[in-house]
Amino acid sequence: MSLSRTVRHAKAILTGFKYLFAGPRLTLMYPDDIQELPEGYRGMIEYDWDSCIKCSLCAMVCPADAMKMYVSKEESEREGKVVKRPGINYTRCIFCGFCVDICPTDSLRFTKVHDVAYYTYEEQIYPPAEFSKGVPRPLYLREPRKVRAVLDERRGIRYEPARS
Amino acid sequence: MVCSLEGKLLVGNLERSARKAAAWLVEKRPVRDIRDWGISFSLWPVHFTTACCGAEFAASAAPKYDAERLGFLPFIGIRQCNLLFIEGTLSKKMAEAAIWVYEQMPEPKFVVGMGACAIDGGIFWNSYNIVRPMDILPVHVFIPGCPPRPEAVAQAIIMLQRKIRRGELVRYETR
Amino acid sequence: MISSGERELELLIGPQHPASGHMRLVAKVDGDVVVELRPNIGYVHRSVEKLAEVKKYLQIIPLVERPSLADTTANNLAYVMALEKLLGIEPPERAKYLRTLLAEINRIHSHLYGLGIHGVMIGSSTAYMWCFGDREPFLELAQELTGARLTYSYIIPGGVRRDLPAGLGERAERVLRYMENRMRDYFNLYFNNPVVRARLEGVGVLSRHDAINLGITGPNLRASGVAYDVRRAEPYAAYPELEFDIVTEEAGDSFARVMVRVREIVESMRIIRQVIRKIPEGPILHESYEKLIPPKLRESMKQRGMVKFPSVFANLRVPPGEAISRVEGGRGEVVFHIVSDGKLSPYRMRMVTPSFRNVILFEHLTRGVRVADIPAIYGSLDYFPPEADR
Amino acid sequence: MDILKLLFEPYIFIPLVFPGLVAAFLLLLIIIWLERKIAAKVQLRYGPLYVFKPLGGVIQTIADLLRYLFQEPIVPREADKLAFLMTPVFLFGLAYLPVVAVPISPTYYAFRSDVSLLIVMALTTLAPIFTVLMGWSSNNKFSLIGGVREGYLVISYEIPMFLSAISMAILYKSLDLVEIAEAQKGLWGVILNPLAAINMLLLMYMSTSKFPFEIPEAESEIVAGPYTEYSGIIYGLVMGASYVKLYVLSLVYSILFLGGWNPLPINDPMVAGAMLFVKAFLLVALGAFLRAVYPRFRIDQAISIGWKIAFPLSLISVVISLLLIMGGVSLVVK
Repeated sequence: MSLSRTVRHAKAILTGFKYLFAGPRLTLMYPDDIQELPEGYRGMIEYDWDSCIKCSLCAMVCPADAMKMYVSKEESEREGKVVKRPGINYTRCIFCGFCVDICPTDSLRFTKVHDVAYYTYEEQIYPPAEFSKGVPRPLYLREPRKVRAVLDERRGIRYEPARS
Repeated sequence: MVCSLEGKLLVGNLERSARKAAAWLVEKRPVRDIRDWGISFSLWPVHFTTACCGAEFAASAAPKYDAERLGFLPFIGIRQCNLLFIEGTLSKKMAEAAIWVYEQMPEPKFVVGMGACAIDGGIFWNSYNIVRPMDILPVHVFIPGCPPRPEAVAQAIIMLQRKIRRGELVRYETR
Repeated sequence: MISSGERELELLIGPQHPASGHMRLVAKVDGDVVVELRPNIGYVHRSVEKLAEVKKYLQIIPLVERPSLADTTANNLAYVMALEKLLGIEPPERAKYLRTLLAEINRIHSHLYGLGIHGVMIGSSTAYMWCFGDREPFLELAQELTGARLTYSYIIPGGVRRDLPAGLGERAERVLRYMENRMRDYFNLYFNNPVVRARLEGVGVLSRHDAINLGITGPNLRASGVAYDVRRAEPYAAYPELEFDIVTEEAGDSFARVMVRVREIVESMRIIRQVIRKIPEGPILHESYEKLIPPKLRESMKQRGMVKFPSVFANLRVPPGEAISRVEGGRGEVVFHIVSDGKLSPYRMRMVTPSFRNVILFEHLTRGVRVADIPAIYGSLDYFPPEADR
Repeated sequence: MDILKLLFEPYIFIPLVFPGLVAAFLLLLIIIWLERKIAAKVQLRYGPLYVFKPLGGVIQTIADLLRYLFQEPIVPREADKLAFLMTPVFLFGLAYLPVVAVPISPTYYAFRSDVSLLIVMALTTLAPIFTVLMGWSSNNKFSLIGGVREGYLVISYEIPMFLSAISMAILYKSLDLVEIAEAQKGLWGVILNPLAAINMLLLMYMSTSKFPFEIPEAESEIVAGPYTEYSGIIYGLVMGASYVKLYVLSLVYSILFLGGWNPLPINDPMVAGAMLFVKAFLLVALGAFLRAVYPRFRIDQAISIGWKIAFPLSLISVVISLLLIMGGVSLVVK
């Protein structure tokens, strides 16, 4: 065993000890803390019923055919013509945000909800009526603390309580 | 099967009745709660990357999200694990392997469908080489997103844990 | 399972195996020595090319990203560059710089992904955790820029979707300094670790001659001493105006391939600094598209720094013709060939991904190595099966 | 009352309670958790936590144990059933058996023999045979390779390990662990013969397949090696066996090199035992820590380390011991 190799072994073990006793931690304590994502994060999509002009551009641009135009029965009967409104299907949605970016009236908006899971297949499909009720809220055992990720020169990522 | 034990004649399938008795014991109240608690905090997924969601699955085990906090440890072999993560698209060739892996896992076992592809095909929904996992496996939790964020993976684990602790998923057959 | 009288044992490594990834390696071993190793690919074939023929041009952007999830920008950029060639438009300067910025951030975290996977393949879980942990600050930057962690879909025909957020340059500088500090510990604990050296040096040697003949690409090619990089060979985006070196190593073994990635991370950090310093002011979307957006939206779009798509994007028509584009991704050269017949979808789209070109190395490099070297070689190739299978 | 008294009789207490079964089990529960925590700290994260947050998830191993307990044990159709099911029991038993010969105080031992060091070393040699048998009985290709690897490793680490231990016996002119420990009232063995100490430490981790020698069950190469087909509580037993073996070897190592129960503050068997246990625990924890630093060697490299480095080193350490004896080091009791 040559000397330089021994030195390298020692260096590796010492570096390990350094991190064992004085290393930073990057962990976000997820169910207790949730990260407040930056402005414009492409999370789940919310839909504004009133400002929608039913142009169906969102359904046309959707790469996964998750956005679909549903015939709105009440409105069709009231207005005497076929009225279609968008509904979203999270079983297919890939969160590319094309529908939001193409919407000419900003009826579709990004939210920062990003941590939802479902028990069943059916509850992931949102026809227009449910779609306009807002995004689902993930199940939290306790009310989580909102934190902001701060990029740090020495520790990588730190988490600070979000101001808002 | 007939067994004789110290002159007494025992008639019936000894193995089956032993299994029945064990199942009866395991389903009793305090044992059941302890069992479900143990299982829920020891969900070990198999190393089985079906498609690209594996990248985010790997990130959920990595320092920032550290799913090991929840008792979630990606482990070596099929035999030692109890959780199958369908990480993204299941192609036809991979689906065979997925069924194989699922069958080789010991009971009780759980399946999580990760990513839009593992629910309904996602962006590949009209591809000719896609299988929906829910058609071939009993999927317990779905995670939408493409790929889902590691937070959503953690959320799915918590939801699965809750369901196990409620005693809805683990049943010992008394056949 | 094991029959007697056989000298060679056939090992099926994968698809369920801690180090197989999404593929199967069929290895014939004689004792501990690999006689033959054949990769069985196709486990993640999702017919991307075929689907591109039924999806509209804009819808293909997320589609082509999916095969190489850790390295999405390269595919995105290559596809859009080919599309722009067909459309005959050139993105504005600022958009080019933003593309370069994202591409380099992506290259760093793609390399860290590869290094981490390689680490766990030779048994160092710490290398995996460190690489994946240090990926996160870069993902954080990319997320701030684009609004997603991995699948950015950031580059669109004629520009990019988001402007540079205020203060990103400063934050990026902090991340880069953090990474530079950490690099020392990486070397102390991992790269200079004698066990790592013993496992990687001299393993899976690819000679310069073979590398060229087999058509290897990316860092694996550069590790064999060939200074070939598409960023230099056929500059695109803002690369002609930036200074950077092509990283090469001479040895051609697993360790050289790892070292190329490490040094490329350093090189990419240099590029990011330059981009942030040099980035010009101006629009981020081509004017011909910008003028199609309604004036009110255009105002709010400028204010928020987020591009609204003109409605023409929903049904983008592309003049008939063919276009090829090449981009240097994290794993190597990405080539896109689009044939348009003037309809809403391409007539044919061909994507050549670096992993597909490197898959031949499995057979080539593993003849006569030991079983334990299979993961050491596999990891060093940074092979990503979905990318090869498409 | 009589039963309680009986429990504290050394020949019951040592094998069953301390440092035997109960202590080994407790150590197992803590060390597996600690291994994950140590690795997690080096790896910039927390490790098991939410299972019991106030104490940092210390009962994570219990949760895992419960899970294993209630998991279906699968016996593959192709496997040799008797061998498949019996080997883990023998493996665990033989890994733990040497503990009976380990004294925990100058006056408290299950039995005292003039050759207790030899007994311990001989018994630790037996366990690997069952690992090899396990690899064969599973009838799985990865298990087979793992078993063969274990077989190769055994040959390359046993002889140097034995020699390193013997070099200390030469130094203390005794093969009795009690006398060896008592001889270290002044200078510890690690100071007298550091070469043997380093060598033995290396070989100890090699024999219990700790990193960087985690070769027989190399995860990324041969899945779990000999243990690939084991599931449920049988796997838990198998997993425990290697830790128990490391624990027993650590006890012996502490007696050989780290002064055993010295320095002894109070002359009480339990205090002496606690001192020994702490030393052994630290050694096991060091083994756990190495996981965070090293990847694993290749089998041929490990074998060549065994023969080309460890073997000569052990010979040299024997020579050092002989020189020290001839130089007349007055620390030796006899």
